[in-house]
Amino acid sequence: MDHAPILVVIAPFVGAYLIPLLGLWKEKLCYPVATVAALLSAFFSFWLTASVLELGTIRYYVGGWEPPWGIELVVDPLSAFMCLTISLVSLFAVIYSKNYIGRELPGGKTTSYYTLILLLIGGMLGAVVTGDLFNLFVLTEIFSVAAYALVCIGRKRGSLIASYRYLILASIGTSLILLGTGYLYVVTGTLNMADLAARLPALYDSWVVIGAMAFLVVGFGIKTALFPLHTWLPDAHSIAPAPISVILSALVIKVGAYSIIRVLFSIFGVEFITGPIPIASVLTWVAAVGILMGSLFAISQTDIKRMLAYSSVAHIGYVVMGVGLAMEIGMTGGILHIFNHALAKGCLFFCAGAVIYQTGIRSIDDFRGLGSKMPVTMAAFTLAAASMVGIPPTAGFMSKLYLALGTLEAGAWVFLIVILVGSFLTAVFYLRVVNLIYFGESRVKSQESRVGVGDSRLQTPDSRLFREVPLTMLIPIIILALGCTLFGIFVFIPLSVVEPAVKLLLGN
Amino acid sequence: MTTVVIQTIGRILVPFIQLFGLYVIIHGPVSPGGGFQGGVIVGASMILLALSYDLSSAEARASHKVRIAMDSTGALLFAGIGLVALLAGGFFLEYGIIPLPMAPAEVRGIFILLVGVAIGIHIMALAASLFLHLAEEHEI
Amino acid sequence: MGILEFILMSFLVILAIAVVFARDLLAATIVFLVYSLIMAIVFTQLKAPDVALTEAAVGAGITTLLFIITIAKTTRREEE
Amino acid sequence: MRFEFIAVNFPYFVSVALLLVGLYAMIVRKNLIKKIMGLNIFSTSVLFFLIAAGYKEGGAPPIRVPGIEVYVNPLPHALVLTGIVVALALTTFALALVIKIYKEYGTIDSDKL
Repeated sequence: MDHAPILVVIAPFVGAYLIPLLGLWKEKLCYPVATVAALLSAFFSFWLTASVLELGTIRYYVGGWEPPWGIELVVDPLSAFMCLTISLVSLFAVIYSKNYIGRELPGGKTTSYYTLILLLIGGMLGAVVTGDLFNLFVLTEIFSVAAYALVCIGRKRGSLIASYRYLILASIGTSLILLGTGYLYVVTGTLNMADLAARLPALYDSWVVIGAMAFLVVGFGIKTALFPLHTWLPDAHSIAPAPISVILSALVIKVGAYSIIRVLFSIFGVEFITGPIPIASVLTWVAAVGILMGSLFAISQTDIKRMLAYSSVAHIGYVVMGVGLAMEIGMTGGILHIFNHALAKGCLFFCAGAVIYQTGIRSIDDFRGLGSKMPVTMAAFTLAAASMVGIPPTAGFMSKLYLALGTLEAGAWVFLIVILVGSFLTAVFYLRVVNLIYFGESRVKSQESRVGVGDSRLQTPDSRLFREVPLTMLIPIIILALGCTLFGIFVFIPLSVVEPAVKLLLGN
Repeated sequence: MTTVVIQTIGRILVPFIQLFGLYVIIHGPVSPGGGFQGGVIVGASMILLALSYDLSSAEARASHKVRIAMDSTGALLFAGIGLVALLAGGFFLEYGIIPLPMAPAEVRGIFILLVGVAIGIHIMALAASLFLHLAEEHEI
Repeated sequence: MGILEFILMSFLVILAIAVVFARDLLAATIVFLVYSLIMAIVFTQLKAPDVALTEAAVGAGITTLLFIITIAKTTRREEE
Repeated sequence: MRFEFIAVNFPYFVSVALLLVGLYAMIVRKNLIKKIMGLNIFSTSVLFFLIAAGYKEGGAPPIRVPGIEVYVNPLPHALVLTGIVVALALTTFALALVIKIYKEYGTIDSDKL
């Protein structure tokens, strides 16, 4: 019997509850326990992916009860792919936390920080492996609550309000999800995704089913920060501590996108969403607007983390656009972009965090001349930015290529133009930063926004300030940056999981 | 002042409430209720104590550390029962399969009770913590 | 469902509106407590005793207490 | 006929009404605590909907008693229990945030923040 589906979820949760116990005894133990738990779940997700690719979809019955009574975990290639993305990026985020947290958090918060981050990871992993719509709701709620708490854990000015707004908007989302789930339950009498998929075709013209779909899509759309519903994102993502920004931007909104895919394709089925109620093409249009507006907002930002946050609004648009095309090549591009964007945005937020950690710089203008001061970090930043823009050998290019081919496959020229314009806009704001980094003149002496931390040594700028960050922070940056390039060249590695996933979703 | 009345009633009621909570936990398998509801009731008794006396007397009976320890222990006990079933060769939480020298139905009954107790410990600490944390100036 | 349930359910809506429009937050909290209790009674009438027990303990008990603490620590009046 | 339709579906109308009231409080009211009350009303309306959907006329509570054949559906009850816990967790966290916001800004009116 293969226990990987439950172990991948249980490892972070057990870690999350071990940490408070050990934290009472010795606070220093929190970090190693968190790392081991994240490492274990990364290991299990590799194991899971290997067995899914070998054996096909795995079904796991918690408690030994079969679906109508018990909870079922279903791991198909898409779930395995999400597991792998989540556990790898979050492992790096946990590793990165060690040094970063000491400076950003008020004292005594270490225990709760690591507990919450593991709950967040465990909730996301649970949400992607579950085969039950109600469990999806519960786990979404678990990781959302952890995310609200983590946004305001750093106690920066405005973080409380950002967290509160995120909470209110996202709980409207979760309540809508629960309502949609309830509607589906009332008409079908089941909550198991496979059973739902089997029973729904008979009910396609029922208004209740259509209403349920609308509620679910809007609910998960808020979680995903789909364009008109994105208003909570920029504050929350830019004010959180850097490792949390990474998890929020690279993973949390992607789990929302995953849930939309799951609901639309695995529960309602392709015929329904492209047929009488063309929700798929609505999503594509919404995503197209999101790409353009997100990029335009990002251009006007002066704070580096806010710029990255708005860029996430744009890039979730690429994912949803690929999904909305509902054709093989387009969806491959969209799902592949989940992984590529996670790598690139993770790396960018890590780099921004490293700069803030060393110098307290948040304003883009002050990035002038950092290229010679922090060469490794800035090289990684450039690589990741290239991947975001989609410059050829990088991973971002490959997913955009698939997306562009997908729009041609669907015969929708408009979206091809949107992708090109979006990439151009992305290039504008990323290349502006890269240009400042390498060709801008350093004006360290005469700037004020460095103060931030209020540290006495910041008053006297010296070379000590501008060296590379500690290794626990540098290694995640380097690995993610290398990933951005390597997975562009060896694109067949992620594709080996994505292609069977897309085939399964489209039902052929 | 009425504090004497309130305090006396509180002092008399608290043990009964806790006893009722434990009853609800232990009768979980055969009657409405279970670990969660019983845990909330026991936790509520601590809240009553904090309201009728003051925060510090409730803290003295269940301090921050004790609550955190109980909270984690309950959750880990739950996960532990699940993992034991895994080791015995079943699915996660398939406790009927654990080899104990009695009938499978009895084994299942014992473990349902144990799971209820684990959830109860977890929830009673959590319910008390929610109130006390909010009432005192603790961090989240 | 008998006439009692209809009356209770209509009460639910009235109480919810009262909660939302009460200017005094403490009053709103007390009305919310009544709302939760009536919800618990409706749950028992709908043959869900376990849910009713939980709703009474959580909705009417703990949630109300938490609201009262919060009001005690912040302000009682809703500003215009 | 029309009256019967309303009578049978009355719980659903109530739940929709509660849902709208809750949503109104969450979006229109400016007070942060009022928004959280709205959140609670919103989530109880959904839970009420689920319980009403699982109800069977003449069914017994889902506890096994010898001699009774018709039970109401127990699955929604499990869902609702979870839902109540989730709402409690959200409420607690949100209220803690409100207290901290009040300490930092001296107001809990969303217009003045």
